[in-house]
Amino acid sequence: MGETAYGWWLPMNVATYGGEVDYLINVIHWIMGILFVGWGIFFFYCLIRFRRREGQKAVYQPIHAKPAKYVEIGVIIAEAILLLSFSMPVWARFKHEFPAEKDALVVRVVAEQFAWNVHYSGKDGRFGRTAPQFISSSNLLGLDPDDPDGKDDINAVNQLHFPVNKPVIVHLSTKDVIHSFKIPVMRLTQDAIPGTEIKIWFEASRTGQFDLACAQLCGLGHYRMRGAVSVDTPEAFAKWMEERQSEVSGTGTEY
Amino acid sequence: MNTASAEEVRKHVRVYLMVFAALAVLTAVTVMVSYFHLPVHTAVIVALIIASVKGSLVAGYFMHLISEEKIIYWVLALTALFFIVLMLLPTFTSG
Amino acid sequence: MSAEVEIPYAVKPHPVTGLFNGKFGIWLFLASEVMLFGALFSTYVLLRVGAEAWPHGYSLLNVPLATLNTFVLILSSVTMVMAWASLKMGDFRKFRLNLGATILLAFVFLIVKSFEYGAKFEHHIHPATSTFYAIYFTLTGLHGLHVIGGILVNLYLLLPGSALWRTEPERFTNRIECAGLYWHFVDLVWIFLFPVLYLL
Amino acid sequence: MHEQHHEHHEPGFWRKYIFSVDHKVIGIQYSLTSLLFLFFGFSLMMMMRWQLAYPGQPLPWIGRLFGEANMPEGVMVPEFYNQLGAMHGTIMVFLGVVPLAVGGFGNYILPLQIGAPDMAFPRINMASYWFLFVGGVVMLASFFLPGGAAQSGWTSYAPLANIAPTGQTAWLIGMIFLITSSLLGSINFIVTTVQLRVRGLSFFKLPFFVWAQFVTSFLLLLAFPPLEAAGVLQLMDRVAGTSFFLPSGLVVTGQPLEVSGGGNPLLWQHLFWFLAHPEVYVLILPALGIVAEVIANNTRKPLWGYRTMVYSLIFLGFMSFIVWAHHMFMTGMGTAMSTFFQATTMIISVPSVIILTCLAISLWGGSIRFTVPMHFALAFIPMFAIGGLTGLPLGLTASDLHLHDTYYVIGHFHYVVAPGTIFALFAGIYYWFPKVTGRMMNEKLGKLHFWLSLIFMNGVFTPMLLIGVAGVSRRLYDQTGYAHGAAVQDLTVFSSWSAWLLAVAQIPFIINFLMSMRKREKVRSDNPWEATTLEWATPTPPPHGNFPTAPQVYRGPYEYSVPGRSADFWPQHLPEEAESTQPRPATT
Repeated sequence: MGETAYGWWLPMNVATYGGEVDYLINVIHWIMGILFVGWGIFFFYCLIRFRRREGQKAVYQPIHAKPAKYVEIGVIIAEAILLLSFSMPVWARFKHEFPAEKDALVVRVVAEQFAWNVHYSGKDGRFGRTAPQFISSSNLLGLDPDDPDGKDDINAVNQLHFPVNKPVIVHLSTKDVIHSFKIPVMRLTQDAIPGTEIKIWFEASRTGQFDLACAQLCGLGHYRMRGAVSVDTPEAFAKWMEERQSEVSGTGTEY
Repeated sequence: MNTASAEEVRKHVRVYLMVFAALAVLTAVTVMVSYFHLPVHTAVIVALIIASVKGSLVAGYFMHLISEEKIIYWVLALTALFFIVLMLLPTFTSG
Repeated sequence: MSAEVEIPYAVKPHPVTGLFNGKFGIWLFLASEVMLFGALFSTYVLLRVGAEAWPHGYSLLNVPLATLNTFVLILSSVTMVMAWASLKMGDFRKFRLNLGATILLAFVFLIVKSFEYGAKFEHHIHPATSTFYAIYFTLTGLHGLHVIGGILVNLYLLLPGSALWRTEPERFTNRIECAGLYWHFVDLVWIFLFPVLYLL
Repeated sequence: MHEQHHEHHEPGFWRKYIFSVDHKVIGIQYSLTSLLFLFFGFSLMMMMRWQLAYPGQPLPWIGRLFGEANMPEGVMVPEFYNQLGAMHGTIMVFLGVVPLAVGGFGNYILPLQIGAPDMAFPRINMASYWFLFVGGVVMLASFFLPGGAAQSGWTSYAPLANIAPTGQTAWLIGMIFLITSSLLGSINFIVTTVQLRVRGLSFFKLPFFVWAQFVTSFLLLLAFPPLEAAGVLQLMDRVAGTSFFLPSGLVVTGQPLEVSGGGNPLLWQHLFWFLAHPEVYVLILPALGIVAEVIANNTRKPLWGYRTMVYSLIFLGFMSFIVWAHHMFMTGMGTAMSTFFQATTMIISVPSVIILTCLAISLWGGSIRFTVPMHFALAFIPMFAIGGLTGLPLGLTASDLHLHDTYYVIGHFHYVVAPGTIFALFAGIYYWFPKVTGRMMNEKLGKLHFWLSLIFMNGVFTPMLLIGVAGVSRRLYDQTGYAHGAAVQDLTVFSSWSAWLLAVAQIPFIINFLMSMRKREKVRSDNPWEATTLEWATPTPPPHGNFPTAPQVYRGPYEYSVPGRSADFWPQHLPEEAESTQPRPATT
C-alpha cells in the first residue's frame, strides 16, 4: 500500500496472516464491483430501451432469462469458493494453529474501562496469580501480594511491546464490560468477554509504532482507549524490558 | 374442534374427567420419582418425559389439538421448530 | 361490540380454514408465548450448564406446597373445559359454576404462591441471592403474571361479559373457548415449570 | 379529511380520529407518528455528525439548548454522544421504519388489497397503535432522566447496559411496550390475510406486498418474544439485582460489583440477535413489497417470476431465524459454530439476490413510466444491491477479522436501510398518496426530493465503507485520536456535510407532503396510476368498510398489457367479459 501507513483503503499490513485477509477483502470487492457494474449496465440498458414512448408496448409473456439463472448460480459458486477456500483456512489457522508457548512471547492483556493493562511475566517467565479482590489503584492487575511469581511481573498500561518476526500469544480478558482488542494493521479484532480469558496469537513481520483501538462500545471513554503497539527489534525489545524490570525491582511496589 | 353438537360434548365430559385423573396420577408419580434423587441426567430425562405426557394430555384433550384444523398444526409445527432452535442456544454460547 | 363494520368469520368458522378469527388469533398468541417461555427455559438451561454448582430444587423449595399448586392448576384446567362444554350443552348455570370454580382455583394458586414467596422473603432470600433464585423468581413471577391476566379475563367473561350470552350465544361460546385455550396454556407452562424448578 | 355519510350517529371527533378502530385511520396515525420519529431520529444523527466532523468544537447556534450536563458551552460530552447514538438506532428502527412499513402501509393497504372491510381484530389494532405511542413517549421521556437516555447502543450489550444510568431501565420498559405493539399487530395481520381474503383471491393471486407483510408478521410473531424475555431478564438485573448477564468477579472503576454472579454476557447477545436479525428482515421485506407493486405498475407488465419471488420470500423469512450469530463471530466463537453461521449467511444471501434479479428482469420488455414513485423504486434496486453485497465480507470470518465493528458495518446496514428501505417507503408514500387523500403529490418537487436525496445519501454512506476498510472502529466519539482515524477524517467531514445537506433535501418532500393534502386539485379517477390491485377499486378515500359491495377476484395481481385487450391494465376485480376501455368515473 505504498509508503503511507494509513490511506483511504486498507491500512499497511504488518501481520503475517494479514496478507491473506487483505487478499480476501480485495477479491470480494472485485467480485462485488464486477457484479454491480454488470447489473448496472443491464439495468440502465433496460431503462433506456424500454422507456415509455410511441410504439413501445409492454410485452405480457415473461422472457426466459437463462443468463440471469447462470449469473445467480455463478454468485452461489463464487460465495462457496470464498467461504471454503479463502475464509475457512485463515479462520481455522487463526483459531487453532497456535504457536508453541516456548518459542512465543506470552502476554496477558486485561482490558478495563478505558485502558489496556498489558501484563508481562518478567524474568521468571511465570505470571503471578491475580484476583479481583487485590485490584487497587496501585495494583491494577490485582496481583496476589504473597505470590512469589508475581514479584517480577510488569504491567505496562497501554504499552504493547513485542519483538518482530516472533509469534505473540495474548490471553485477553476484561475486568468490567465488553471491550474489543483491535489492531487494524494486524487485521485483528477480538472481543474481551467478562468472565472468560480468550487466547489469540499474531506475528508481526515489520517493526514500527502502531495503534491498538477498542472496537466495542464500552462507555464514555470508548474513543480514548488507545494503546501504543510497538514492534521492536529483539535488542530494542530486550532493552525496553530491562527498563521496565528496573522500575519494578527498583521501587518494588508499582505493578 | 369443529362445532360439535351437544350430545357429542356430553361424551367428551367423561374423557375430560379421565384426563384429569391421569394428570393427577402423573403429578404424584413425578413427585415420587424426585424422592429417589436419581443422578441428574436420568432425573432430567424422566421428569421431562412425564411432563411431556402431561403436556400432551392437556394440549390434546383440553385444547382439542387431537382434532384441530390443519392450519393450526402448521403454525404449531413452525413454532416448535424455532422453539428447538431456541433451546439449542445454550450449546451455541459455550461452542 | 358495536363496530359498525361486520368482520366476516368473526363468529362463523371460515369455510376453508374451519376456524373463526378469534381461535386462529389466540393460537398465534400462544405460539408467541411458547417462544417467550422458551427463551426463559433456554436461559435456565444455559445458567445451569454454565454454573459450577447448581442446587437441587427440592433442597431449597417447598415441594409439597408446589405439588398442591400443580393439582390446583390442573383442576382449574378441568373446570375451565367443563365451563366451555356446559355452554356447548346450553347450560348457562353450569357454565357460571365451572367458570367461578376456575377463577377460585386460580386465586388459591396465587395464595399458595404468595405463601411460598413470603417464606422466601422472610428468610431474606431474594432474586439477587443466587442465580438459581433469580431464574426461579423470574420464571414463576412471569407465570404468576399470566395467571393474574387469566383471572382478569375470566372475571370479565363471568360478570359483565356474560350478558352477551343472551344476545349472541355462539360469539360468547367462542370467547370462552379462546379464554380456555389461554388458560390451558398457562397450565401447560406450569406443568413444565414444576419439575424443572422444583424436582431437578 | 373526507366526511363519510352514514345512516347511524356520526362518531365524534375522538372516536373517529384518535380512538378509531378503522384500519385506515390507524394506518394514518402510525404513518404520521413514525414520520415524526424518523425526523427526530434524523436530527439526533445530525448532531452526532457535528461532533464526528469537528470534535470538541461547540455546536453553533443551538449548542446551548441542551444544558450544561450534555453540552457544556455547546461542546458535546461523550455520554451525550452515546445517548444520541443509542437513541438514533432505537428510534429509527423500532419507532420509525417498522411502524411506517408494517404499521402504516400494512394497516392501510393490506385490508384493501385483499378486499376486506377491516382488520380481523379492529380493537386490538387500535391497542397496538397506542402501545407504540406509549413506548415512544417512554423513549422520549428517557432523555430527561438523571444520567440521560440509554447509552449502550441500540443493542444494549450487557454488562455495559447493566451498569448504565436509569435511562436504560426506561429503554427496557419502552421496548416492552413496542414489542407488545408489534406482537398484537402481527397476530392481526396473519389472521386478516388468511381469513378475510375476498372470494376468488387465492394465496397465489395475492399482490407481492401482501405476501411481504404476511411473512414479516411471522418474523415479528416468533422472533420478538425472546427479546421480550431478555428485556425482562435485564430489567431484573437492573432492578432486582440479579446477575443473569454478569459473571462473578467484575470490578468496575475499582469497585468490585456485588452480584451473585454466574451470569453470561453472551446470553444477552444471543437472545438479542435472535430477534435482531429477523428484525432487520422485517425492515427490508415490506420495502421489497412496495417496490414490487410500484415496478409492476410502472413497467405496465407482470412481475417476472412472481412465484419465484414468493418462494424466495418464504425461504428468506425461514432462514432469517438461523443466521443470527454472524453478528458475534469475534466473541471467541469456535470454528464449528462459525462455520455453521457462515454457511447459513451465505445461503440467506441467495433468496435476496433472486428477488432483486426478478425485480431487475421485470424491467425487460416493459413500457417504463418514470413517475416519482418509480424513481424511488428503481433507485432501490442498485442501492439495496450495494447493501446486500457489502454484507458478504462481513459474513466471512476471515474478512470480518478486520471489518468487524468498524464503519464498514455502519455503511453496510445503512445502505440497506436508508437508500434501500426508506427510498421504498418514499415510493409508497408518493404511490398511495392519491388513494389516501384524493390528491396527487407534486411531480417536480418529488423529483427534486429524489435526486437530492439519492446524491446526498450516497455522499453519507460511501465514505463510511471506506472509513471502515481503513479500520476505524464504530461508535467512536472522536476518531482523530487514532492514526488510522485521523488519516480518513476528511472522509468523515464529507460524510457529515452530506448528512446535513440530506436534511435540506427533505424540505421539498415536507412541503410537498403538507401542501398536497390541501391545495392540489382532486384526483379525477379512483385509479390514477391505472393499477390492477384491489385497493384501487375502492372510492377515494375509501369509506368506513372500504368496499360498497364486496368485490370478487378473477385473476392474478399484475395483469398488465394482456394481449387482445384495449386497456393496458386489467383490474383483479373486473369479471371476465367486462371490456374496460377507460377507468371507472370517480364516485366522489
